Amino acid sequence: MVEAANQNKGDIIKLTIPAMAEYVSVVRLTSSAIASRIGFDIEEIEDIKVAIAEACTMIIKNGEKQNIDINFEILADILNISVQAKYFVCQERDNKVFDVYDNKSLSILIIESLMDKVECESCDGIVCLKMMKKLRVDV
Amino acid sequence: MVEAANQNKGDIIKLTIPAMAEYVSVVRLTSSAIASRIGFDIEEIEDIKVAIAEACTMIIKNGEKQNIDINFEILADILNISVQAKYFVCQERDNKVFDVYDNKSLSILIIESLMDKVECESCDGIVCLKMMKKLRVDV
Amino acid sequence: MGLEVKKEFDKNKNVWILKPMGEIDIYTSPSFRDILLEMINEKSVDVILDGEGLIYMDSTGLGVLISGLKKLREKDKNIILTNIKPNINKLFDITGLNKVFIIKE
Amino acid sequence: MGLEVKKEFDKNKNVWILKPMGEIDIYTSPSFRDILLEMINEKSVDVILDGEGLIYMDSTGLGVLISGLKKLREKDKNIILTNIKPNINKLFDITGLNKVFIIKE
Ligand SMILES: Nc1ncnc2c1ncn2[C@@H]1O[C@H](COP(=O)(O)OP(=O)(O)O)[C@@H](O)[C@H]1O
Ligand SMILES: Nc1ncnc2c1ncn2[C@@H]1O[C@H](COP(=O)(O)OP(=O)(O)O)[C@@H](O)[C@H]1O
Repeated sequence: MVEAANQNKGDIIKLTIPAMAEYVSVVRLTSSAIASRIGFDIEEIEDIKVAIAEACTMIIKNGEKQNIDINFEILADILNISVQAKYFVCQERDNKVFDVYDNKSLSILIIESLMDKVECESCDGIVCLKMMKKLRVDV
Repeated sequence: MVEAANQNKGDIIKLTIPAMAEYVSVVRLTSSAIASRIGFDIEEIEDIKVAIAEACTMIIKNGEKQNIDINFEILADILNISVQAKYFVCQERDNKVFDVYDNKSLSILIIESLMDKVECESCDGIVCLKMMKKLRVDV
Repeated sequence: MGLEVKKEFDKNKNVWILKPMGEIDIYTSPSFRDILLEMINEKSVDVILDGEGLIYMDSTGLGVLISGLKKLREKDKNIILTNIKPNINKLFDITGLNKVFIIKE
Repeated sequence: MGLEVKKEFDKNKNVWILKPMGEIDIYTSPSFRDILLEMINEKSVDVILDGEGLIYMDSTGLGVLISGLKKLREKDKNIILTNIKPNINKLFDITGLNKVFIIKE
């Protein structure tokens, strides 16, 4: 079986899409393809796909007049992803959901549950959501 | 059925990968996803995927120390793709294959057969292969 | 991909049966919302969502189900989910929505 | 994805049977080339490539088959392709390689 071995530490793949609902499916497929190439298992591939799509969804909800830049950094046993856009209102995680009908943080809740590390940064007016997923190496 | 209607003329999607053999599968999946979203049929999606992958293959054969930039421009009924890299030796189509064992233009032959228009341009030392595929609109 | 939604009213059981086929995401959820709310407006009875053909759902899909549930609860009705695929089930677990909806095997 | 190659020598018919499962592209074709050339070096007999499980092939895969064929032709042997999927068949048509290889239904 010819499969991925991540000798190539630090490879970077970039994807830019218009912030439009119809292109989130493209992001999902690209994310799956990358995660699969790196050697994540099926459930982890799904986690990565879902998390990145939720980040795009948060951005697109703020309007469709900009681009979304997604960076995938492939390290030996880590995939770092950053999703950024100018008009990006990142949800804050709300742990106390008293009223199930009145919580506005579904996306960030999902992202934080699925990824190993999540940070929201802002610089020069560009908001950037950084996520990290570790590759569990089987012995 | 919720499906694509390309009201959004001029949308651009960009993908950058390291010129490495292992990432061509990522290009194939991204290309399929875009072509499918735009409304191409299964055979056309395959054509687009194969042609873009062959362009990347030509570049990667010249060495793995650069990036490949792929641009997808989505027009009303046209998909324009450009694939570019610094060290890109674009094959020339050789119509007279006397010796079947001695033709070096398989990739460009395939690309030209599958796409509606193909041009190879060079500017500032960057070689760029431009391809176009028309969306056949059913009435 | 995309989304196709089949709906059907079961007279004997007095329930709606809703079968979304494909993906419910930010692109397709507006039409899913329209269909769900229209059903509920037509007849406020329990809604059984059969997830057999549903391969993907995101937060916007969850949002649509929540707004449907909110309307139904006013009439003491529910949304019951069956045949939900593991990847989608995971979302309900993560968000705690597994305690809000009735999820059957 | 990736590529897994099954090979088997059929004693009765005195042929190699080669079953590539998955994708032959610029990433996987070096290992496909190694396997094919090793087979041919071991025994120069006809090679039957069963394309049942081969879902994708690119120009580098064609190149490997051509170099295999070149070696086999020196001993008057051939590569015979069967069960080739339509998308891959198209490549043989486009390149004129359908006249170079023996392609069976
Ligand atoms: N953890 C939760 N439990 C129950 N309901 C939730 C939860 N999180 C969000 N909701 C509900 O889901 C709906 C959609 O949420 P969300 O997609 O986060 O925000 P928005 O309404 O801004 O799109 C909201 O109406 C909210 O009431
Ligand atoms: N149209 C063709 N018909 C038969 N053989 C071909 C054809 N095109 C290329 N070949 C053969 O396929 C092999 C690989 O070709 P190609 O991938 O284009 O070049 P390279 O050898 O530089 O990778 C070469 O050995 C060549 O002889």
